[in-house]
Amino acid sequence: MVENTLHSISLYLPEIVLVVTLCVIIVADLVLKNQKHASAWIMLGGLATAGIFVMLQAGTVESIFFGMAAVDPFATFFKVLLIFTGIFVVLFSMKNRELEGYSSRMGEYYMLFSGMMLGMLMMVGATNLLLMFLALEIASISSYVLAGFTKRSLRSSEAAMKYIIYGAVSSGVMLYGISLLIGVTAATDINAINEAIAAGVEQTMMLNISVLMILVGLGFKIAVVPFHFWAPDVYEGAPITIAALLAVASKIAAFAMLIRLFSVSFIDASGLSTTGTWSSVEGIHWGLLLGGMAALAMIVGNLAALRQDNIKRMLAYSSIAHAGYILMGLVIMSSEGLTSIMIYLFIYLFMNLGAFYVAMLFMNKAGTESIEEYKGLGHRAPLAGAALTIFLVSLTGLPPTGGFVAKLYIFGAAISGGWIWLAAIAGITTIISLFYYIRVVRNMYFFKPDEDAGRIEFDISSKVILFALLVPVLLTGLYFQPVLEFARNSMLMFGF
Amino acid sequence: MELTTILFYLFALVTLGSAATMVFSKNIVHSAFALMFTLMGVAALYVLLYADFLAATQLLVYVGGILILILFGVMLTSQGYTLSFKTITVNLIPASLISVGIAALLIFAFLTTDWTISEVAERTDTVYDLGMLLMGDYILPFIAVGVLLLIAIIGAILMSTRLSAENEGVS
Amino acid sequence: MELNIFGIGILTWIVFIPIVGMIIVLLLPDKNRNAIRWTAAVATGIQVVLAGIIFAVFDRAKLGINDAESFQFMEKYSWITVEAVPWVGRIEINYFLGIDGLSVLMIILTSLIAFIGVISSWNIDKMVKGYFALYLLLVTGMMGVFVALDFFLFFIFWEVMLLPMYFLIGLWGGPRREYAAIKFFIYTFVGGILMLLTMLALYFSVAYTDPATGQSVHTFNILHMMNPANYVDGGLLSGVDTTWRYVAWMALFINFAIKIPLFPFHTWLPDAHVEAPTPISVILAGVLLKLGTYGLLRINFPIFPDATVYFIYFMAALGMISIIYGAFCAMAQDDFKKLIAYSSISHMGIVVLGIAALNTQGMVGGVLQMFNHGIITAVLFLSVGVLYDRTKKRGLYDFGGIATQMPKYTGLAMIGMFAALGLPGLNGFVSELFSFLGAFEAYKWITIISVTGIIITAGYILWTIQRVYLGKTPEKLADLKDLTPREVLMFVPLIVLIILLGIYPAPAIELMNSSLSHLVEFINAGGM
Amino acid sequence: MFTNLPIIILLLPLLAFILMIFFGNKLPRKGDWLATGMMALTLVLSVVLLITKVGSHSAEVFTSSFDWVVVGSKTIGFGIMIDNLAAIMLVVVTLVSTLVHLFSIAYMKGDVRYSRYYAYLGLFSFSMLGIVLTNNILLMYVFWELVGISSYLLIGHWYEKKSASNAANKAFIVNRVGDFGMFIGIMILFISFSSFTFEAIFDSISAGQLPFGSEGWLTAAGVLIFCGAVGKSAQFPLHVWLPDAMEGPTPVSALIHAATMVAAGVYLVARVFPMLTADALMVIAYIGAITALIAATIAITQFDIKKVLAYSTISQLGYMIMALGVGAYTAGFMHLVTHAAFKAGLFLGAGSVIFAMHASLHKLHDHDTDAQDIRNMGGLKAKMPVTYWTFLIFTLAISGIPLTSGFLSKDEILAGTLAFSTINGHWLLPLVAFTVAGLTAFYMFRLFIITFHGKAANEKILAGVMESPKVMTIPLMVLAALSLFFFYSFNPFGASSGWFYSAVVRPASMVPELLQPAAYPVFYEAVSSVHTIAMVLSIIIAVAGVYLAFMVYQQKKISAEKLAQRAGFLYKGATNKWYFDEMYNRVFVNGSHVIMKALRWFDETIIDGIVNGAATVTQLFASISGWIDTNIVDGLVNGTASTANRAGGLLSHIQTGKVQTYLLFVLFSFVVLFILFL
Amino acid sequence: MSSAIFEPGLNHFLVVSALLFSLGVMAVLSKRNVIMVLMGVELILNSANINLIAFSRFTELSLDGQMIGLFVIIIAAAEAAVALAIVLNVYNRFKTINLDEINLLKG
Repeated sequence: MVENTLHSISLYLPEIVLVVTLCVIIVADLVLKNQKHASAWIMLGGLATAGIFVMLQAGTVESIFFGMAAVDPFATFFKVLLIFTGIFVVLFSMKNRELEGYSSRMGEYYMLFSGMMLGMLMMVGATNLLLMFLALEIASISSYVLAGFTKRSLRSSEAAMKYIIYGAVSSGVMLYGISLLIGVTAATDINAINEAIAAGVEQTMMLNISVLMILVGLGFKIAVVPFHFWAPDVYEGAPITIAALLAVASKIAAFAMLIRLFSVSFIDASGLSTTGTWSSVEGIHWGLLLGGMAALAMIVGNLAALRQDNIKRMLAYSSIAHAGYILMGLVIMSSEGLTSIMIYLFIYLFMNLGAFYVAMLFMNKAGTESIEEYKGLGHRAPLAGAALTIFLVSLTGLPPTGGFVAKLYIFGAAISGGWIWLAAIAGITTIISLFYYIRVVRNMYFFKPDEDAGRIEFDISSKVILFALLVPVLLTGLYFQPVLEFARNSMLMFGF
Repeated sequence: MELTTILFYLFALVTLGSAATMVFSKNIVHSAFALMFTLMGVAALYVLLYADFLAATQLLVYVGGILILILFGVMLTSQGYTLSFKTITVNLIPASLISVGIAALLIFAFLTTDWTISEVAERTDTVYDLGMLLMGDYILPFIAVGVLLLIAIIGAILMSTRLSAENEGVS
Repeated sequence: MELNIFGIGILTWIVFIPIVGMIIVLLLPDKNRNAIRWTAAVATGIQVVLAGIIFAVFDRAKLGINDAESFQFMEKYSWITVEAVPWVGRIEINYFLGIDGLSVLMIILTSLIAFIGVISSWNIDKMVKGYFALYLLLVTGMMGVFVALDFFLFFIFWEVMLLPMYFLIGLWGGPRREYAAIKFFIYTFVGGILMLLTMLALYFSVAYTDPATGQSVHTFNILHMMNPANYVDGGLLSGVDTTWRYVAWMALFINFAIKIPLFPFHTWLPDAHVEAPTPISVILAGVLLKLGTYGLLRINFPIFPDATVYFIYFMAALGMISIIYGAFCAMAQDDFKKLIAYSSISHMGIVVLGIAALNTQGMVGGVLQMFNHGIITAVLFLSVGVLYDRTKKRGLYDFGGIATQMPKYTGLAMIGMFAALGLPGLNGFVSELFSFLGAFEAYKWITIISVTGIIITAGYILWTIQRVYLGKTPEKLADLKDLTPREVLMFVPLIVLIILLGIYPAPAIELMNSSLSHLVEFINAGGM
Repeated sequence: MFTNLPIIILLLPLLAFILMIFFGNKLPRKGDWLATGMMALTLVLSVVLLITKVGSHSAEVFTSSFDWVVVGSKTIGFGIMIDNLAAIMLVVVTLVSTLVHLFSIAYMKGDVRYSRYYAYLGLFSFSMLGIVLTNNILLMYVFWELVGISSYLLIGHWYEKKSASNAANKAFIVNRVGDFGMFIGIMILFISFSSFTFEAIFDSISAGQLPFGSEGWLTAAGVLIFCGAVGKSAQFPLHVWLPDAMEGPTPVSALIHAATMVAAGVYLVARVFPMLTADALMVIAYIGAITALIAATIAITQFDIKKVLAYSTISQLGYMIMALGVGAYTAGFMHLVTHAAFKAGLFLGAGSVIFAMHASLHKLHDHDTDAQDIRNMGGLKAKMPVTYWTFLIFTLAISGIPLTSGFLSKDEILAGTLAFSTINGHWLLPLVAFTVAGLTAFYMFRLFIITFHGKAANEKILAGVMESPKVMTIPLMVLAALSLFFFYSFNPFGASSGWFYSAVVRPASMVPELLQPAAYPVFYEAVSSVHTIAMVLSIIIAVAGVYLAFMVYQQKKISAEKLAQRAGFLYKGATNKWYFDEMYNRVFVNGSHVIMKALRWFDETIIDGIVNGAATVTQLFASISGWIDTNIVDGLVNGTASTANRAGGLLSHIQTGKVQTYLLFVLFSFVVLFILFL
Repeated sequence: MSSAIFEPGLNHFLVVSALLFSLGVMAVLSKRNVIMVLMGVELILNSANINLIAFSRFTELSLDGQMIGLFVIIIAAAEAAVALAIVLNVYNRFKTINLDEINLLKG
């Protein structure tokens, strides 16, 4: 038992590193009072170390801590994405003007940040309902506070409050669902649940209800219609770095959990066909349920985004829409679909973070989040403008950017899975999305800047970060084989 | 009727009754005290379910901790110009429709479900078993929940303390 | 046939030379405008030379279309390959370029028009660097579409054109440029999405067996999509004459019809043309519209021969409507550019009618018309541009008596006009003749109605000539200067081609004759 | 000989065109000598060719061609064809062209676009020779359009005048209408026979192949090709362009709109004659007759010297067409040739008059008086003797007075129509033919008398009038000589014995026996039997016409006004050209304006509206859903509260900012899904 | 027989939990005061806990149910602490804790 635990610990190093980072930051915060970015650098170091450990786990397939968590390529893939996001957001945070007024609290900021990273990493690997819930709560509670971090701002406070109320209720409902699921199957481990269901559970109604209630919680995390309402308000109110984190990392972690939960628990293991499609457990129609949610998310997200003026809010709605696209990959219930989700998330990470980053740079320099006030910015800041254009184009899904490849795979999976109507909705909403993305571009370029408004210059490090985001977006658009293979290999954990 | 049956109904009544009082009371302080009785009722129900340790925890953590926290919250936020403990209800009709609907649906679902019951014998030493589980199968959640509490404390401090004076003026 | 320069295939060169130019342009300092212009000119000039080489060594007898062996200058490299997994088979995207008789003329056209576009862009002063960078990117996109044989690659090039075009219209255009740009963008984007969905459906329905390994490979290879044997059992688009195949055909058709533009998908065109700067109008009308008809011929026809035959009457009818409708609308315009824009709709209708004939004359006529129309409208737009540069006006009633003031210019412009009107001896006639001949064989009455379009065309062209060039010179135009040598330079190659091909079109026709004959046979045999 | 020479003949004017367009202005005298010289050279070569060809007394046809282009498996060749018809036509064209070149040296002197004018003349000559020489209907169509464009350019030579450019446009567009038919006819032939050459087409037809397997389509093809001729030869109902075309310089009118281009239609009919069915020929004959009559009636009422000549041209072209229609092939073609000479002469004579008038008016600084209106002339006889005498010869010729060439050809036509009607009873044709003969004599002498005889309308103007220079009178004299009978036949009363009749023979019909005109087998006998009657009748009628003109205009015995009054609406109709222009304006011009305006509206409002409407519709949906939000959802949420003040907004309306509302939605969706799942 | 129905079995506890859950929902949806809403959340969590422990008593789940219940109580405490801190902060900014008055962010 002890050996087991010790062995498990050796496989849980990335998470442990993050806990250690948290502690080191606490200490450092006490010791190094005057070092502006000390915590940030420690955090970066921690994330990098965690990242190295994650990489070292590549290829391992093991269940650890008595079945509580798993270390497998699937988790590794998502952990890599999460750590990437984490590193970028730390870098953003170092650049963010918004946070400068809170320099005495930056220690806490990074403590919570590492807490959130820890929660998300645990979400990705968890295979036990309890640990899943716990991990979710760790991530959530840190993010509630982070959303309100700029506490002098009314909006930030309001965002935190809305977020926590919404989150608490959602996780309450989810917990209730979990309790029912556990009750029906008398098991807490997702594999055991699957076995129990496969062995024949008669209470399908109960199962359906519990699936539904769990979806309320996960849907909240993913921000998918109709559980998305918090997202625009919270993104707008939260500091932009945290908004980026919520839009990307949170979503990635929640998707990983959703995929793991659903595709392990609720699929009919005997129904795996050679064509790579599976069928859900008899009686549970989660495919259609998720399909409907995906369609709604695409429609609502894109339509509502049309009306937004605040760029963060617009990106929030856009992220809702993207959640819809991603969800489409799960609905299809095939390894194709999962692969496409993973590719999508990989690319989504870079392009969405990129959009948030440029929005942040503009807020730093031009002091505005309003798209209307972006007029002429493209002329004042050519590089950032061009970069934002590329990110937005990528979010729209035009080649030769990564966003296109992402959409290509998702659409392809939908078509190959026979979900033509869903693909059609996705197509139509993509067209709608063009309107609001291109509006930003239009505002940036099609208006002359004011005479007295000078050129906006950025320092080297800002540019480096920008390029670090830009290059993958463009590169994946033209050569995405490595991503594809990475994603594909990461699917092996499911045994198909 | 057996004692346990009577006790069950009694506790259920206390729990639900005080919960209803909590929800429908106009005075927030009354609500808070009603919540206390609810939580105690739930603890009593735990006892009926052979979960004595949990009942104790419930009393300690909830009644001793969370409730006090809530009362502090009530007191801290009810001062100043809104010196009033009155709570106002919004969305009454849709909210009641939805809650009644949920209750009805859940009860319907519960009652029509054919549960596989395998009644366990009365447990005496759950504390030991729980302890063993915590150190064994549940070691990871156990540690994680510790981290969670740490984070919560940091968060709560961050949120509830004022910023230092020189920074306060910056905004 | 292969032709490598420094170990890289000539098609890669011709496609990516503008990208090289773009990079150089981006690296040059903002201030050095002439260097930027010259870079663009050299890049496109090299393209013209390469196109000339291709023209010279192109093997006229090879068929192409569906036969991978007979494509020329072929380059095929594995781009993205995901090894076999049991339930999907191998996934394959290739960097697959090649040309046949269908595309070779388009390549020549593109390089020529691109080069002339650069010359006519010489007097663009606003944000020169950005302009030429986007311009060169656009050229790569266009060229790429014409040489790509992999659907994925085709799609990428197709969409790559969108954004540069959007900016080129939106930033350097006229007063309502924003509206025009977004309209263009959205129209094309809608088409792009339709094409994307169809492309994916095709991809999942097509899997060929790799002869080397015996594996089943999903592929975007357009040529493999043409072979009915490659369709997997139960694929969405497998079989013949199924509803889904019709839907797919329609989706692609709408996409291409938007580009052509065919009634009723045409309304982006007048706006885009009117607002775009002259060189971009030239590119737009000269090359971009051809992408639509080229797409029909390269993708719709050979991949869905059954659906093509099913819908062909409908297509011919749309062609007819476009001819007449475009001509009448052109007649109603007061704006010179808008008039030409509508005339493009009318002339592209002839292309559609010609290729809808599904016989060799019609096809040859249609493809030749694509080429000729490219050259003719380029001349027309350049003519408008010359006047616009001098007067900043485009209204037909703003002019008059230009012939007296600018005889050289008028002479050149009138040749373009007459070519547009289908005057024998100029190239427009030849292609219209064959288009109509082919169409007449297939659809008597549709063609007869369409031919009335030539009367209307004569009407509006002559009316335009009368309003702009003839009559007394008004006071305000009294000091117009005739063409500068640079302007003459941009007209001359086009005019020479107009006359040469009008008198002796054989060099152009022999390039495509065998390919198109093969295409016709292929479709009429139901793609077997 | 028959391969290289025609090509040289064809290309010389083209060379002249190219040289003149590029270097014209840089040459001494702006290159008029070059153009004229090259044209004269062409004439010499043509004459050589004619003499060789006709002198060989063989009906042999020389063709040579090359492959122009290969489309699919079909090869399209272009080539030339020399037969007697072409050889004669060559000389006609080059001769008139040369004379017009010469005439223009004086007439166009000092014009701003002098060299351009000569260039266009070269282009025209080239195109016209192309029509004559080609062996191939497609190539003929090509040159057909090219003469159209050169005609357009020359009519619009003085494009500063609105009327000139209008006339140019009208000419081209009306011709396009005819060409539209011709184009379709060509398509029918090519689709059916896979070739454009006359030879191949005729061979296929005689081998029994029919277009689309139907006799109707063969007739249709013939009639459609004839449409080209209707346009170019200004036949009813497309005759309206020719009078307007008089806006061009007068030598141009002589060359293009009298002698050559307008005759191309006749040449075309002659060329495709073997494939015309009886029905098609009947159509042709009647169209010709109607044209002849209408134009003649209008000519009587006109006062513009060129307009009168223009209508007379139309009328004479109608004659030719009618002659071909009834099968008097040689007569029709001969009339083409003779008409070319005297009508070119008439126009050049008119040009000489106008030139003189202009010069005189110029001296008087009078810019208001119309130099072309015959009412402003009169008494020119004394001042311009050469012009007068030559003009008289031309007038006699066109009136069909014996000893002139016009008599020879017209007489044969009349005989032909008469013979035709005796065989199958189409008596309307000879009736019209003879009426028109009388009318022609009348209106031509009306013109002649008003212009040259009588009192001058304005003595001052007359005083300034002088005879034209030599370069102008020499062409007149040459043409006058050619308007006499002996060039065509040594017998002044019968052309059928002359060389012309032996050189030009009606080709055998290639159409199936059943479709051939029933009259053919007995036609020649009938002609010879009615010939004398026709001749006598024609002389009587012509003389009567001349006499009547003398009575009215010279002797003033009969008042022209009274006559006009007597004729009433007929006169009014004729003066107004039978309202063709007005009708066409109403129907076609206004019609197309209405259509184009309507389509423009449709395009900008409906089609574009639909596109923009996508946005509008979205907005509509937005407002509908907004309304639902405000009035129903929020109404539900707030119980009783009025929510009218919450206007606008789309889905953002659900986004109220109130977290409880959000939760309400969440749990509501949950309940709904719950129920769905039960 | 009739006593068997009244005998407290799994269903009885579940019904209590369902009612408690719906009361929690009612509080969450209908109370203006944030603290009342938070109390409602506590009710929801408690109802879930009743479920878990009931299952632990009546099904094969055994002690796992109790274990999870234990964790839930801790999580609830943590959440409540953070929530109240956030509410206090909001109160400091807005001087109110009425949820429908705190809606700067909307649309």
